[in-house]
Amino acid sequence: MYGEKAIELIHELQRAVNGSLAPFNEEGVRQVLEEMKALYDQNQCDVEATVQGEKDRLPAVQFRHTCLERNKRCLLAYLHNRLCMIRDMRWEFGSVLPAEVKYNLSEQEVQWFTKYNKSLASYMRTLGQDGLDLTQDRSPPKSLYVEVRCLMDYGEFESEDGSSVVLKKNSQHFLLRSLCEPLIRQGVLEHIMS
Amino acid sequence: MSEEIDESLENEFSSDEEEVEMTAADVLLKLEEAWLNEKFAPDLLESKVEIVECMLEQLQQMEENVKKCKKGDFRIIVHKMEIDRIRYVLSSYLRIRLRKIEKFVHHTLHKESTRGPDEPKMLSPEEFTFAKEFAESLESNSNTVVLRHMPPNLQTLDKQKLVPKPNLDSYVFLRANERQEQILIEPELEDEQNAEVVDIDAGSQYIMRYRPMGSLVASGAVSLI
Amino acid sequence: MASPSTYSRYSSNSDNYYDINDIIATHEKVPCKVELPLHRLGFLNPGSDGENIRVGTKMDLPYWLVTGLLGRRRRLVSVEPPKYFRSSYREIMSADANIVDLHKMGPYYYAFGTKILSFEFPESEDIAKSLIETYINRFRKVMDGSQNASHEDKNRLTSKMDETERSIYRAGQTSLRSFQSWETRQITKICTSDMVANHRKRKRAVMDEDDQ
Amino acid sequence: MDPSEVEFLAEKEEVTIVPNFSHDEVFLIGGNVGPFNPSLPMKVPLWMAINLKQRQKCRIQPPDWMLVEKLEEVKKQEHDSAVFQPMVNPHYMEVTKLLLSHATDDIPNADEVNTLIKDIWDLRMAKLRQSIDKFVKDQETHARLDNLSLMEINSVRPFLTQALDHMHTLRMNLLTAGPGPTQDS
Repeated sequence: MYGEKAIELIHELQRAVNGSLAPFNEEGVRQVLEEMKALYDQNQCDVEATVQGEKDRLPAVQFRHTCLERNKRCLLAYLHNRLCMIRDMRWEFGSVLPAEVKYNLSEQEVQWFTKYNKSLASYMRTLGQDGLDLTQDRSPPKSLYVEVRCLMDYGEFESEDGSSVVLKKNSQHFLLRSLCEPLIRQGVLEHIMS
Repeated sequence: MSEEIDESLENEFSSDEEEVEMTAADVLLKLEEAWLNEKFAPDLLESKVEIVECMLEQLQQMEENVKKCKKGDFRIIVHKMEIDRIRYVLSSYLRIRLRKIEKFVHHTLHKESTRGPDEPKMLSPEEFTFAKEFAESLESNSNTVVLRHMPPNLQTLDKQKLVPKPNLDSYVFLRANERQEQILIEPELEDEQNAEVVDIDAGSQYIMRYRPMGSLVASGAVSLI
Repeated sequence: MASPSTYSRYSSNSDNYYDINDIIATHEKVPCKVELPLHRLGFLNPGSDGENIRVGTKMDLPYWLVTGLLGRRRRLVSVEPPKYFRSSYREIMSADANIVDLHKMGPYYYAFGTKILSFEFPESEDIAKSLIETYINRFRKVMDGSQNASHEDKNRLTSKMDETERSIYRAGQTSLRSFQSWETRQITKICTSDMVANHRKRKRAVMDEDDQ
Repeated sequence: MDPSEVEFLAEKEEVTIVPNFSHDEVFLIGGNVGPFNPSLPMKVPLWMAINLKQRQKCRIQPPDWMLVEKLEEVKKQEHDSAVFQPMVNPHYMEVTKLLLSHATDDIPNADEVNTLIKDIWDLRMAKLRQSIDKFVKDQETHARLDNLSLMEINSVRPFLTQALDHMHTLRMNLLTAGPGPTQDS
């Protein structure tokens, strides 16, 4: 039945849970486009036949046109919703996607991600004299300083008064919250409850 | 403490709408109200670019003041905490706007293009640039990946009909800043008996659909909570 | 950019071309009767032998297809309300809506019910009434379920809910959990972002497989 | 919004502290604070009070409503009335949580206060669910909720707004007996 491959793409999206993106279904998209081409070609000859005087072709033309619209909607929704998830990833993973996640993106999606990165960065640079990183300060600030433990060797880290701290695995530090938040979000540091 | 933080922050800020001088504290209150309104309104509200710019300036100034303080000065931590709090409100406010711009990008750009010269702008110039780039990137992705491979009569996208729009009938909580009279709650119900007219007292709190209250939120008569 | 699963404040899902739930809801089948001979569409009806489908044949077709076949100029088919929206089921609903398994009746009961009204059945008015009464009568159970904190079997609670009810239920559960974690002071702990955490778990899982 | 954001707003409430140090006025963007004089009570925003307490620079005086007798009376009124009573403070839940987490030693009968506040909260939340169910059953389109605190509103917000949004869609069906054809046609 027409439209089956298209709805399969949508079910695939629905199965993705909290941002885990499946690989781009190149084959599925290709098959839907092929189905559309076949439907369009058949419609062309039925329209041609009707012009020649055939009378019983119009129901099929109407049917195929409906299937074409359906396939188009599913394809565009498949692309659009994947871009929604890739957009969310920028805000969760940061401007560089981990390799395994990036592996699931199509080439065009990677290009889109780079474009999004660039326009987001240039927008944020316009905020105030030296820009405002909107991907930080994601929850209301609590006490100014927090105690953290390193989950891995990270090396030099410059604290707010210019002095630098060496972050070795399992070492513990008392750092300015707003400076170490990004490292906590990335899983480099762990916030130890006071 | 060798240097005092000399100039007080009572610097005068005059915004063009009303001529009254607004203190930094007033601007901060306005920013917080704009933040909550934006957070709860389903649609994108007017740009408060002057308030944002003023606050960014204040933060910049305060951060410089704090750098002048000597290590261990009592005020460093207090100023830094306030700076963190204000920066949180600012970035949360701008994030919420950005998300709405992205979610309704074609709708927003269309609405902005139909606004009169005297009408207040929805987008700041920088937001407008971001929105255009974002809309363009969506379109080029759809075009390159699927649309150009489709039969000729299907290759265009009717942008106005098919694009996501904010749900203006969403329910919101609000508080009236001033008394409002004769507010129509269900304007689009033709049968009269369902169309309710309500008087709202100052300070009262309500839950109702956003649509009838949208203009009152914009004018500041009510605030979303 | 709403991620697919969250309820978003689009102007009601059916208007949103990209909404996954709307696309899936419109895939649901609708009972039709052929009004004009459907030449060369025999494959649509597995029962029919020849190339065409005779007038009067009854078939179940997806909602999205039926709206196309009903096109402006010529109505190729006529439509009847799907089984679960007919008077017999409507009576069950008004008797005791709470015991009914709405998920079995097509997970998008309210959304699909709203959609089929566009076919303007003679009993569209009654269907619309039944939909809202069912929603209201089941509301208390959905609300109480969403506010209960006990970890007893959650899907026993939600198994009979349709997708709209489950979405509301989830909204209640999420705000309950975030209130509880606020109350027990988890909030000051800044955590690794969920995505990073999930991604790390999956990575570890992959590595475990490699080790075997 | 997240409860931590409601708490963030609550931290702007003023509380009385008794500093143990002296310092002249501090010029904040949000307004001036101080001067600070040892053992002279003064008002500061809650977020600052908590920070100063953490740094052992002050004692916090409990708000006048944070007393066992007062809260028992409030609890009784709430229990005896079907209607929401005006609250002792618009942020009573958050202020109590913050003070009992960071300044327990400054709050007499801290445990009892905590239990009373929780009881009052539970009473009001049960009342809130009751009125929501009635609101939906009567198919109301708006409701006045003057005495509800922001944290109470916030705890039902996602559930209630979404439920009412869907109800609005179903109610629109009664009028138009079905929306126009959808995107596919």
